[in-house]
Formats: sequence, structure tokens, C-alpha cells
Amino acid sequence: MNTQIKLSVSTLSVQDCVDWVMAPETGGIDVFVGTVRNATKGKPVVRLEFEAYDKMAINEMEKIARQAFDKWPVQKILIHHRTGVLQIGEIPVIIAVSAAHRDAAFNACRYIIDTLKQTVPIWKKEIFEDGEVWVAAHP
Amino acid sequence: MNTQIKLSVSTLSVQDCVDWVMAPETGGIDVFVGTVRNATKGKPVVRLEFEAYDKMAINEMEKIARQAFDKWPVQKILIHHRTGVLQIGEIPVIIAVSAAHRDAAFNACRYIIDTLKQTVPIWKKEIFEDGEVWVAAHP
Amino acid sequence: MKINILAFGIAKDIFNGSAITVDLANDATVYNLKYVLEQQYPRLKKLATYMMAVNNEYALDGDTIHERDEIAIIPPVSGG
Amino acid sequence: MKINILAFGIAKDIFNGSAITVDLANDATVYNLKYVLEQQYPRLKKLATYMMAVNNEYALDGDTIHERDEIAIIPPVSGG
Repeated sequence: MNTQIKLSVSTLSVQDCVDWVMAPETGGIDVFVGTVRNATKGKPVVRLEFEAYDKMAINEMEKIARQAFDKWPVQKILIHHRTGVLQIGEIPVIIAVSAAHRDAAFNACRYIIDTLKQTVPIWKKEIFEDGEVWVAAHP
Repeated sequence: MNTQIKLSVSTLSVQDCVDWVMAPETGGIDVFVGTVRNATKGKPVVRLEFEAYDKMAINEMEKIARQAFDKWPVQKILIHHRTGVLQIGEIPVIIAVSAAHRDAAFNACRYIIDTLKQTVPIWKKEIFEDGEVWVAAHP
Repeated sequence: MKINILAFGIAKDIFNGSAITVDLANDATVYNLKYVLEQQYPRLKKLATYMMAVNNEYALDGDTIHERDEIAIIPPVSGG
Repeated sequence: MKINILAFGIAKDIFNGSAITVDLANDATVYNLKYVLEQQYPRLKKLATYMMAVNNEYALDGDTIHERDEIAIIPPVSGG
């Protein structure tokens, strides 16, 4: 199988993701690692909470991976996304793409994270000292 | 220090590289991992040998990192490059870039690997079953 | 027909629960459903946007809803 | 003046060693040095390209070479 897509309630491992996409014919791997920033527009963030519509989220991530395979000569695609409570510095998302040549790996990885943020039904709540907000919910 | 540049004769660790560039204000990390492919233009490769003009290679990598800091709002840049004998699947290079926002991380990481391949005095010899060749030496 | 609507993110706060049931005419469309929901939960109109999903796929306003479809309201996503 | 030239990659094969010494007029330029090298090692002309480095920086053909400079020949690089 050339695609691994996972929603997980436990810590994501960059090493595991790179190991999974690497194949003997791989020449380059691009990895995007999202991390929980300690502030949003200057306001300190205490923690994040992620919630997913699991079945549909997996569906949509599989669609994105298929689109990336159609667009670029890539070998393996991995998308891991956390759900639940994440502290500062934790990793909400890892995307890893292997290819014979780096151009395809970079382009596909960028496409996957950009599209994931637009279409995959996962929601992030930012918890501040004085309140909380569902990101992007309101104009 | 916001830059870590290293030539190394021993195995490179993706996990160590990601850990080093991650900071509390980081929102995204892009990592490029080069790997030794098992074939070049269809011809099986047995192993690679990398040789560097160490002092100048470090110099040139530092220049590239400074250029990337000038061009994009990135937080930390790491460039690790192997020298010596590498087997199939081993990692000749890891570039990791952290930023508040992913656009800068992707652009800087791509710029760094592209420029490294053009300007940094490191040489790769491909060893085949029936001979060996210094890559890119001849037209 | 009675339709169960799954809610996520801010929609859960607006519905005050992770699912609600609404009464719809047979052959109602996604557009009809949105209208009913916005009447009962006017805060939906304050969202940047929202979509409906039918059987785990984004639905168009003109799509027809059937009794056993899995319906969900998808407020603006913010994963990654 | 006697100038030591470091060699890497294929240049090591061409020079048959990791350094050679050449005799240059004082105030010789990089251009003069390349000419001397190509006379002694015609295989250099078959390379896709090559550069000279002076004191760990890429040098231009017009740059002057001084006696204690660290000089290296840089055949086409292929790192990464």
C-alpha cells in the first residue's frame, strides 16, 4: 500500500513517518510537521483541542492523497493527524511524501497540507487564559 | 543560535533535526530528507561515496542559511550533510526549517536544498557493479 | 421524515449537543434543511460559512436527502 | 611562486592525488592558473565545468593569487 492515513489520539512520531514512506527507489522525502504555537496574533495560547468527523475526515484525506498521486510522480504518501487535547509544542499533523526526485515530493507535500486545511472536517479550538474560540468559525 | 550546520561521518537522525528546529513559537516545520536511491537512470547503484571540502562547504552552507533568513521569516535552519560511504536507503542530507507559518518554512527549505546542490563543494561518487562515476562531472 | 444531524466544532455549541433531530418533508433538499436549521438556530447565520455532508461527502444545496442518510453539519474546518 | 592546489572529487583522479604544486608568476590570476593546469592536465577541459576557490570562496578569473592563499579546484558539485 502506498498511502497511510491515520487519525490518532496519541503522540505523532516524525521518525516513524519518515521510516514508513522511505523505499529503496526513494531519492527525496519532504515532511511537513505542524506544531502548536504558544500564541495566536500575540495572544498566549494555553492548549488546543482538535475534533474530527472521523469517517469523513479519513475519506477526504484519501481523496487528497489520490489527487496528489494523479498530479505528481510520488511514491508514498502519509498523513497523520491528532485529535484531542494538545499542549504547546505538540504535533497536530505530519505529512510525509517520498519520490524519486525532490520536486514532486515538495509540490505534493505542500498541496496536501494546503488542501487538508481547506477540506478535511477537523476542527481546532484555541484555549486562552480568558476564554476559548473555534478557529475560523466566524468571519 | 538559530542555525545548525554540520558535516557528519555518522548516521543522520531526522528526529534530532526536527527536535532542534522546534521552538515554542513555531507553527510549522518543513523537512527535506535526501535518501540514497537504488538506481540511477535504471542502472542499479551499489553504494555512494561523499567527499567534502569541509571548511568551504560549511562556509557555503552558512551563506545559504543567511540568504534564507533574509528572504523569509523563518525561525531556525538546520543543515546536516553526510560524508563517506553510504548504502542504499541511508540519508545523505537533512534540511529542517521552522517558522511561525508554513509558507516560509516550505520556501526556505526548497531554496536551501536547491542552492546547496548548486554551490556547496560536496561530491558524490556512484558505485555500480561494473564501475564508478563522479556525478555531474562530465557534460 | 425525521432526520438526525451530527454536529462538530462550533455547531455542537450552537445545537448544544453533538446531534439533533429535525422534521423534514420527504424529498427535502440540502437547501431546505439549511433553511429549517437556520430558523431554529439563527446563530448558524453568523458563521463564516458552513456546509452539509451527506453520507460522508460534501453535499450541494440541490441534493435530495433520504431518510437513512447520514447527515452532518460542517462548520468552517481548521485542521492541520 | 609555488602554489599548492587542493583537489576534490574527479579532480583528485585527474591529478592522481589530493594536492599538487604548480609554479606561478607572482601576481598570477586565477585565469593564469587555470591555463597552467589545463596544459598539465588536459582532462580538466573535458569536465562539464570547474571553478577555483581562493581561501574558501569561489574566485573569479580576474582574481589575483597570493603566495599563502589556500587554493582549491572545485569540479562540478553533486552534494545533497
